[in-house]
Amino acid sequence: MAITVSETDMLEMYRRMTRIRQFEETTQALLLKGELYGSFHTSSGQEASIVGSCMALRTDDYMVGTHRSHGHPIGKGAKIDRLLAELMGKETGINQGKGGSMHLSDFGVGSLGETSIVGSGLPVATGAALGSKMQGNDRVTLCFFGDGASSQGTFHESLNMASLWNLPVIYVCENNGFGELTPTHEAVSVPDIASRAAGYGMPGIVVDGQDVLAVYEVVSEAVRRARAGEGPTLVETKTFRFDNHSIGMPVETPGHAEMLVHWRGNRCPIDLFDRALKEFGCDEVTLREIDAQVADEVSAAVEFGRTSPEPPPEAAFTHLYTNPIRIDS
Amino acid sequence: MAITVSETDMLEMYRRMTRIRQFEETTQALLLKGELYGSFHTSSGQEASIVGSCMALRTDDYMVGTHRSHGHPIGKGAKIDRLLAELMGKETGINQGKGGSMHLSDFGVGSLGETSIVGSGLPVATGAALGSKMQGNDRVTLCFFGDGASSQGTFHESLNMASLWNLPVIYVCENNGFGELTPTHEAVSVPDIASRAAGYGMPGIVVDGQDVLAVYEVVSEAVRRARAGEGPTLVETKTFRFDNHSIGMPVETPGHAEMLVHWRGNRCPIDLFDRALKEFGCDEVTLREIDAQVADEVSAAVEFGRTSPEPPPEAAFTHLYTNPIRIDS
Amino acid sequence: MHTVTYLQAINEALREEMDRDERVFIMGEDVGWNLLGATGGLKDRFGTERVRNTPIAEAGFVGAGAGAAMVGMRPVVDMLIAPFVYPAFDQIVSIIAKSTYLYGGQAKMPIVLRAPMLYGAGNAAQHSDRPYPTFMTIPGLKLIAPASPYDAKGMLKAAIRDDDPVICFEDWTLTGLRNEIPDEDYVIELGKAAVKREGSDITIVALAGAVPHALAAGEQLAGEGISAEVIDLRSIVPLDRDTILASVEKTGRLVVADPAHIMGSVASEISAIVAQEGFWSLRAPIIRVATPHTHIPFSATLERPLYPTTEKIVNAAKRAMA
Amino acid sequence: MHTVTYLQAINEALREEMDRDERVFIMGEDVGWNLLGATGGLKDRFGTERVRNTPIAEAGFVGAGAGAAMVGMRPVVDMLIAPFVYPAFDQIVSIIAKSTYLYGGQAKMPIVLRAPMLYGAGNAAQHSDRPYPTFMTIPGLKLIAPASPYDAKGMLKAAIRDDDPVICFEDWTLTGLRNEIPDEDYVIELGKAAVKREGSDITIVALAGAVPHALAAGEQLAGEGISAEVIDLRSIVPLDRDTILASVEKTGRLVVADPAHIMGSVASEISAIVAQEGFWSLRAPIIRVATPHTHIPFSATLERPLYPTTEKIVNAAKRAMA
Ligand SMILES: Cc1ncc(C[n+]2csc(CCOP(=O)(O)OP(=O)(O)O)c2C)c(N)n1
Ligand SMILES: Cc1ncc(C[n+]2csc(CCOP(=O)(O)OP(=O)(O)O)c2C)c(N)n1
Ligand SMILES: [Mg+2]
Ligand SMILES: [Mg+2]
Repeated sequence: MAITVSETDMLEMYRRMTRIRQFEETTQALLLKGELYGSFHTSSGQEASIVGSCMALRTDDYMVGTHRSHGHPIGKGAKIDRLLAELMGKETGINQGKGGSMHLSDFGVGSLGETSIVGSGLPVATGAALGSKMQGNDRVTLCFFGDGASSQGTFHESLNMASLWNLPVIYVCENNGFGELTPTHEAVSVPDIASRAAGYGMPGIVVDGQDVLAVYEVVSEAVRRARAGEGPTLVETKTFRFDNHSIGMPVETPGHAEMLVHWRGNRCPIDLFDRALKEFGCDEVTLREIDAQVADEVSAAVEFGRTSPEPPPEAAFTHLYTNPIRIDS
Repeated sequence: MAITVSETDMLEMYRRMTRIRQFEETTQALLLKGELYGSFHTSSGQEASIVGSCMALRTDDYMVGTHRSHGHPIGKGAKIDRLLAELMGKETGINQGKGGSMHLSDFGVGSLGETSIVGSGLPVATGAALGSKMQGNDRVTLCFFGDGASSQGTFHESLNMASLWNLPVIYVCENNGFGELTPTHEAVSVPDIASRAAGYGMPGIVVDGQDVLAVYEVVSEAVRRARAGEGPTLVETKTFRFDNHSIGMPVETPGHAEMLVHWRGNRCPIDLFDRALKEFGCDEVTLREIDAQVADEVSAAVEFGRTSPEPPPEAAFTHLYTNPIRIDS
Repeated sequence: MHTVTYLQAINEALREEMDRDERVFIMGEDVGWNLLGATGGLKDRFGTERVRNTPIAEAGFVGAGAGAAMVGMRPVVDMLIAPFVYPAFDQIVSIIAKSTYLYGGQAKMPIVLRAPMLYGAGNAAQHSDRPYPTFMTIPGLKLIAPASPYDAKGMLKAAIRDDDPVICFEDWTLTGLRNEIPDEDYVIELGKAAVKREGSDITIVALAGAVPHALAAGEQLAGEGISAEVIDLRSIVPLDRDTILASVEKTGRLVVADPAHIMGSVASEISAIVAQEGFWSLRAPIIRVATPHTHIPFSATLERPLYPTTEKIVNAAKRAMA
Repeated sequence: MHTVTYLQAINEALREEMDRDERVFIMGEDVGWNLLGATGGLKDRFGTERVRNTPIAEAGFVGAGAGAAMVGMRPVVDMLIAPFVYPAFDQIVSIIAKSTYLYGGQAKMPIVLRAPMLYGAGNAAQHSDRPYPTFMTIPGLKLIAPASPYDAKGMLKAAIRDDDPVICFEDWTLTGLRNEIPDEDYVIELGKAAVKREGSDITIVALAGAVPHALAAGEQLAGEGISAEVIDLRSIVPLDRDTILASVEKTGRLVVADPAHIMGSVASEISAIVAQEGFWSLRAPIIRVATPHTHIPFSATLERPLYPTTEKIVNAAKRAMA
């Protein structure tokens, strides 16, 4: 490691990764029991990619995400109670029940919203970076998108503009090997998506997406460049999702089960980091305490969601505009 | 030159290049006199890029083009009388007066239409190639597009699909240094658009777009590959337009006039080829005879257009569908 | 005769047309995997060339469909969910809708886009659109919205055989429906509405997912002594104005039920046509029962009340009768 | 007071708003070069950061506008010509129109898209669209179509100050118009139609390029003893139904003139509203004068007769009076 990470930061990484995993396992169970609904894409397995990226950011930096929306805001530091209430469609949800599972967000911690139209976040992130640059502040924007999303035209248009305009933006492609059920190599014509960066005149870096410190190091350097006015970077994290494309989807991802044995057994980002932390001298008790604290947090969030009110019927008509207009039905 | 070109073919190249130039000069004059109308983008200066590419094709190969639509169908072998009538909006026009200056075509010689939405032709060409492949014939498709168009998302989506599916398609980027008034280097973040081919796993080749034989050689190799099932190629022809972005546009392209002195003086594709032909032993008389024949052809085309009838009013409603529906106004 | 669901009907249409004509092929994201339930068995029968998975690149593969159609293929492009047409919008409008016209008839465009509409399912604003009114504003397209398994099969088959571009808006609130359909090949002419119930007091024109509600409303109104004629529009472009006008001439009253947002809806277009051409028959205001001009929220509590229901249609009919 | 053309009015609006608020900036293809005549002098005054030329990548730079708006900028995105919105359609519909709602009010979207409509100029089907009806089907957008230099300036300024996304459809058949306008700052509230001529026999609602024709028709009808009230709609969303309904209540007759294709037009929407809410005032069919459901051909001979004209509006009014 070329950079050093404090123990506090490492434990915060572990905490956020664990928070994502427990959030996903709990909400997935609620979904299967019928307490939640909607299209539900979990981030389990991708925690290192998410948290390693987000921890390289400041709270006031911006982040834009995807349909696989749960992990990113948590990684960016959002509190989970309003996220969980959002999954329940409650008034206290972070989006007041209007966004749901594919659209978590928390503008308060720079999470500018997850967008479920694949590839649609890249121009938005590019524009947020343009905004910061014009405002003369030193915020950077990080954009998560999938291997599948990399085939959208918005990828090309965004990277070209970001490079031309030298924008403070980091594009993080979470390559989990599949876009829905289609393996990446059937959808992307080159082995590494990061190699496409050369065509835009920006650095493109492949990193082990299961190793949170490796991701953190690579993204930190990209953030440093962006903040210093040295322009955008494309990072590709090689990762794997532990669940099916979406929970409850009737069709299994072909080949996924076989691959999962290896990934869950040997490449679980939390197990790997747990081991690494111990090698760094962290004691078991500290980690298990974090696990327990997170478990309490998640239970409290579920309770918060359950006891929150449903939104009132008029809420269907609010926030359509910031300056409302009369809506006739 | 690694390939040999027959004298007949070379003279045909010269003839088509001359035909394009004379067509443009004549129609431009008619436009400025008010006999023609519409947005009018000429191909003068880009004849070598066009004809070198088209001559590498068979008549039954397909071609898709752009708003700068006059040169491509002529290069592909279209007769100019119906093209000229189209510019006049006449019933005898190749599109029966419905397409006009930005949309010349001639399906009879494989010219599947020029499309004036920048970047919109790339997916179409990709699909034509897919069609040929599925039909099991050995036709190839060639797609012209500009340096400006290369920034559209359709470029990325098309090249990725073509590479994945190994399609018989050749993407020819005519880099004339400007997209409207914006210089290419302000719109494209790398020096050579062809270098982006690497990001798709296909060959990308830069060629002197003023040298018809050089273009012919490079595109011929791309056609050979495509026909042999070896997949797509990206070719970038470095060229220059001799006129303003469009004729009659009130704003001049900044810097164009200065550059034009050099390009017209030293890099005119017709002058260069005229000289090369003479070095190959072609005599002056033959070339001037072609010039004169083409001049007659163009005059005859103007006459054909002028004496052709206007379309009948009902024609506004035909060809909206192939299987018509009732249209109420 | 045999009984099929809405999705099975679509599947049969695809299979039979691919059997009949080797120029017909399917492409789209994960079509080979039968992700949403309409393309099952097709990859095994026809192979991965004709049942082609694409990258996530809607503009690219929809435009590729257009190019393939121009050279004589007959693609059926699976949009997965209707709002995913938006990234491909330029290809649909500028290329698919306009090429036949722009090139004076030289280009044929026999392409079908399948656009399943998944609303009412907690998928929120980006995934729940019913965008046929958006496309109604674009000349050069044909638009259909079958509301029964029988129509889904017959109309999709007709669309695949049509030489023009057709967008098939499949309403997935109807996937629970089952119909007896003929075992033999049949097609349903595009542009013909279906009178589903005859009546004399009021005309209810409905489309897509509103059709079952309109039929239930007709039933309920009959119980209250109001004789409603219920018309399933089925085809949006061409629009069967003759059937509608003839019915309104008879009944003098019109309610239009449309699951789309009300502004610029098909319901509005039908109202406008009748207010212009059938005005002298009208004895009451034309009432539109559509989704209000707001986005679709995630929360079921918020989402559920937004769409047309039997009750809303009944109430509208009663208002028109008042 | 001073006299300006339609384009000068737009230019003044942009300059004044950029002077007033440094968060306002312009971007689009060749905006720095004043290609179409509305952005002259701005690059020199504000520099290339705030008058930003973009690559030809509509989805990219429109979406970038959305992102910039989310973090507090107020972009005015120049689409060059209205149909070039299509490649950016998904960004407009899925992001710009929906983000405020989707994130429960956390996202503001103060962005203006300028969409000049260049029709009637021999540019054929791909370049001649007047696509406001397409966008009328999308909740979350505000749509304006100023028909005079005075309105162009005042409405564009209001749009730039609005916290919601506004698409400004500029009708370039009106570029010949000149108006006296105030020297002082003024804005025109969005959502208010303007009664341009009072009358008692018939209401003519017109928008965009149809407004001058409607006014001429009002003049001509007056000569024939018919008193027409002429309303310039100006704003499409919000739509000023109160002004229209009040007028129809007075006149009992309605003609709507709209340069867009008739199917799904604003004319149709207005007809539907009046047929529902103003039915009992109506004494004649509502007649829409719009462009027929066909593409725009290149040939002037074919193109010219397609759009609303004074004569067509006069004839429609007479039919409604008969
Ligand atoms: C424009 C668009 N097309 C299709 C979809 C349907 N869809 C949802 S997720 C997904 C796969 C995305 O793959 P990837 O970007 O790799 O993200 P992952 O799900 O693997 O995290 C698809 C095709 C969509 N939401 N938006
Ligand atoms: C989608 C779209 N955006 C913008 C335009 C306006 N426009 C017409 S030509 C042109 C420049 C194209 O540049 P390039 O691709 O390099 O072609 P060239 O004109 O240089 O041949 C632009 C921006 C358009 N026609 N379509
Ligand atoms: Mg993936
Ligand atoms: Mg160019």
